[in-house]
Amino acid sequence: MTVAFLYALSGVALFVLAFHALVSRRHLLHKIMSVNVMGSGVFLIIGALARRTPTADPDPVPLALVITGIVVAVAATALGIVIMLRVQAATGRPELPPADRN
Amino acid sequence: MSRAPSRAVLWLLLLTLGGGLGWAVLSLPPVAQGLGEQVRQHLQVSGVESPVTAVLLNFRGYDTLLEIAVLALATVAIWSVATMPRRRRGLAGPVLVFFVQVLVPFMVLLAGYLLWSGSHAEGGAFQAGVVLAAAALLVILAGAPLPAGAGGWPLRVGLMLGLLVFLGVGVLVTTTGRNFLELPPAWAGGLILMIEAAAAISIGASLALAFRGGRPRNARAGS
Amino acid sequence: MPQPGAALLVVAVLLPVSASALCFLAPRLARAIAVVVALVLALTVVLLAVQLVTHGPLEYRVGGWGAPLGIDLRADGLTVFMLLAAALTGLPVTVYGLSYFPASGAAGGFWPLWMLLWGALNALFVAGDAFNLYVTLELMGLSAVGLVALAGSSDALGGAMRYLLMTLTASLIYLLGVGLLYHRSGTLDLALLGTSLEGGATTWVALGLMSAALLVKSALFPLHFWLPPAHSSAPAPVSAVLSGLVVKATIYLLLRLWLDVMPPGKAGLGAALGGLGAAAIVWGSVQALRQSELKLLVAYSTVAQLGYLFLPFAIDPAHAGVAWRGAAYFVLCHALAKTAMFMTVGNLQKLGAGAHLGELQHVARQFPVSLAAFGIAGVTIIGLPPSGGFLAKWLLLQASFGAGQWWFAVVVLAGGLLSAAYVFRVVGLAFVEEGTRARGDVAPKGRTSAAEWITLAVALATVVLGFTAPLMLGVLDVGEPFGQPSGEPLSEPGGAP
Amino acid sequence: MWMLDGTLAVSLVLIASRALAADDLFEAVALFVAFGLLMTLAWVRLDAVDVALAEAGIGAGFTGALFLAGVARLQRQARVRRPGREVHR
Repeated sequence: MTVAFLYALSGVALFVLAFHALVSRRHLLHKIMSVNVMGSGVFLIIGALARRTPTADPDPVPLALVITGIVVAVAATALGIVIMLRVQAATGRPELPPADRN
Repeated sequence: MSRAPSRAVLWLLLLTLGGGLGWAVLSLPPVAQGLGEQVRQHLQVSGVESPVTAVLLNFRGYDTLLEIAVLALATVAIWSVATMPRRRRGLAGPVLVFFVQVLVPFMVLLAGYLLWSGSHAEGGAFQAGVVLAAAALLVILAGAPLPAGAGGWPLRVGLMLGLLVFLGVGVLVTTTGRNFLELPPAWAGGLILMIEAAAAISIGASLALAFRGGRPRNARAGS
Repeated sequence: MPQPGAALLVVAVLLPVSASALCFLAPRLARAIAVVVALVLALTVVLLAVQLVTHGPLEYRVGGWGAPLGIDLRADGLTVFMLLAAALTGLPVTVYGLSYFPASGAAGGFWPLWMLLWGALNALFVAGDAFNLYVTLELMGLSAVGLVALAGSSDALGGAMRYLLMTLTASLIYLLGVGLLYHRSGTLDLALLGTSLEGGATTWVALGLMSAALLVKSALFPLHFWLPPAHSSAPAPVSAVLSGLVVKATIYLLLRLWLDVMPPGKAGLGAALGGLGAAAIVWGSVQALRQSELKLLVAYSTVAQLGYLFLPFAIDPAHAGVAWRGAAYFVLCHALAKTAMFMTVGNLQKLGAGAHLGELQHVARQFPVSLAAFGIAGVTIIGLPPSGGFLAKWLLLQASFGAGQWWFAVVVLAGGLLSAAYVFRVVGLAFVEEGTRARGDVAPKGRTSAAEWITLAVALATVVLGFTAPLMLGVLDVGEPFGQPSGEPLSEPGGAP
Repeated sequence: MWMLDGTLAVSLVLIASRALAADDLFEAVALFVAFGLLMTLAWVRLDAVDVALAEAGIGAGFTGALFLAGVARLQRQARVRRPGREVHR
């Protein structure tokens, strides 16, 4: 096993861990943070596997994809935090309202 | 996410997910070429020397254009969801003011360096944009009020500059019979630097404003 | 040699994206910009359809590099059909928005967000690159979240938050699949993936992740948990776009992966999707019948109607082509019908009538035009002649008889009956005249507003679609998106389904 | 170097799990920033310096700052809020 696979597996663990936290944590800040960690896991898998080239330089295409992904993630996080604050202001709780309204 | 499934189902799902992903990753061949070779072959005509920058701003520039649209979108959405909470007071103190006076010009210089560096080594628009945003944050933390008219068009133009310049360059090259975003090799370096400079300003502005959490109170509500 | 007219593909993306920036820069002009751009965009799509019919499938190399290094845009009949569906829905929604949203106020955010959402939809339809699709998915999801939150109520904010977490998670899962596919095959281009991709663990895990992500985004039962809260709490024009277009965009993408990328050996997956689609039709319709709020009823109806779009996955491949043509036509008809229904709800709310089913009495006398629109749209949802919905379901039935899969026909017919039940429930209540008025302060009948006439026009369009099928299906068949010669002419529907 | 990479790969997962399990929000944010810095190190180890710069600036730095501001505002809102009144618009 090479370094690429080591970090890729670390990314898999991050992804699964964050998915668990996303489902089980109730506070919206935890949920938004879970999505961020999940993103880091995905980026680590994609970026680490780019290191499997025969030369010393990693494949630049996946790295460019990861940079794009990181910027999209911060944009989404900023929006998420603003909506979280408004949810708390409107309902008094920084949590998702119950799903069943019917 | 909502209806908490029973623990057993959740753990089964997680085990399947982890196991499947691990299996998928380990089934990949240990050595793969990817598109690295193709990128290297076309690097000379891309206008930059850094492969990652070449992919981001030239080969897959369309992705980056849409990504800058995502950043602009986040600002538009935040402005339509919330107004800036009122600041009670800044953290102004002599030490912070001193830091701001010394650090901010230095950070602007650093952003410029990162932009320039992105063409041949590590760096580029996003990194430079973050440094600009950090400089703006320091100013905000020091309690400086937003300049009068900050919600007006200068700020709006700054936020959209990256998207507009990127779109403009892409459309402009079509007048020479090229496809959208097909940068002429002789001009590619300069055009990319221009796009990155505009993008860095927009990224800096978007991030700094995102930190403030809403549209400026003096901005017209219709964002 | 670039194809003439292929540049229209990139125009269909750039036009709304730049319009969004302009709407943000000049909020006072936003409404005018949006209307002009909507008109030009509709014209662009019509020109694109003409180009397609005369020249065949189109391809455009953004940046001039070409796949695999660059990003290609592609359009066959299905692509242009979806662009047309977006334009036919988007144009009336834009005009309706003029009267729905006040000229000033926080709702001004509608214009840049809606333009960006339209741009994202078009970008998704024309994309030929798996990662480019990820960016369009994020663009689409985040603008939709912003639009839902626009309503500002605590329901809308909760719905937007749930939507945001769903869309981000699903996008990341999709991206993970794309990354694995790239590392497996060395390309992100869908067409190249389709020719070079071999089976094996990585491929199937990657395609499984991408499919699962798209199923969540498409709200296929039982993954629809996020849809009713978001779609029922958003402003009415937004609900129309979300129900009419956004959920279908991800089904379109799933279909693209299914037809163009997935290697053989997927019959089991197809059967599962068809089964879930059938369950969605029954379960969603029953839920719609149980609702007491009009907007939730319409939202659950969407959950049910989306089920039809998954049935063809389970059809014997030899006959699936006909089923897919029916499903595509269904997308168009349902988009317009749902738009008319959500607009009706918006009209009633604006004019002070309750959105609660119990308050619907006397509504028919006060708002005859809106109610007529709801009824006409209902005809398409049920699938009665002469609507476009009838034709779509006719094609689905034809495929099921051709393939000898009778259960499929039973589900289609049962879905029609159930939807008839909830449509007639609404229309019936609205016509109730006797009984005590629930509220004495309901406004008396005034002049019919422009918004009501737009609603009626959209509803009537679903009927027109019943007669324009040969033309529309002619566009759809260019390039044989469903992978088999569609030589047999469209057989005329003979009797009631 | 295997020791370093192995330790880094494991600590990434450990610190992320601590961050997501922390009930105190400030503690969670601090751990998240530390996680971002470890991610930066991992990118350096993978010879992806561009990504490392983006991760340090955006992932750890800016996202961390956004979370911190978010937590501060959550707590301020919780103190100020009276039932039935919107504070934030």
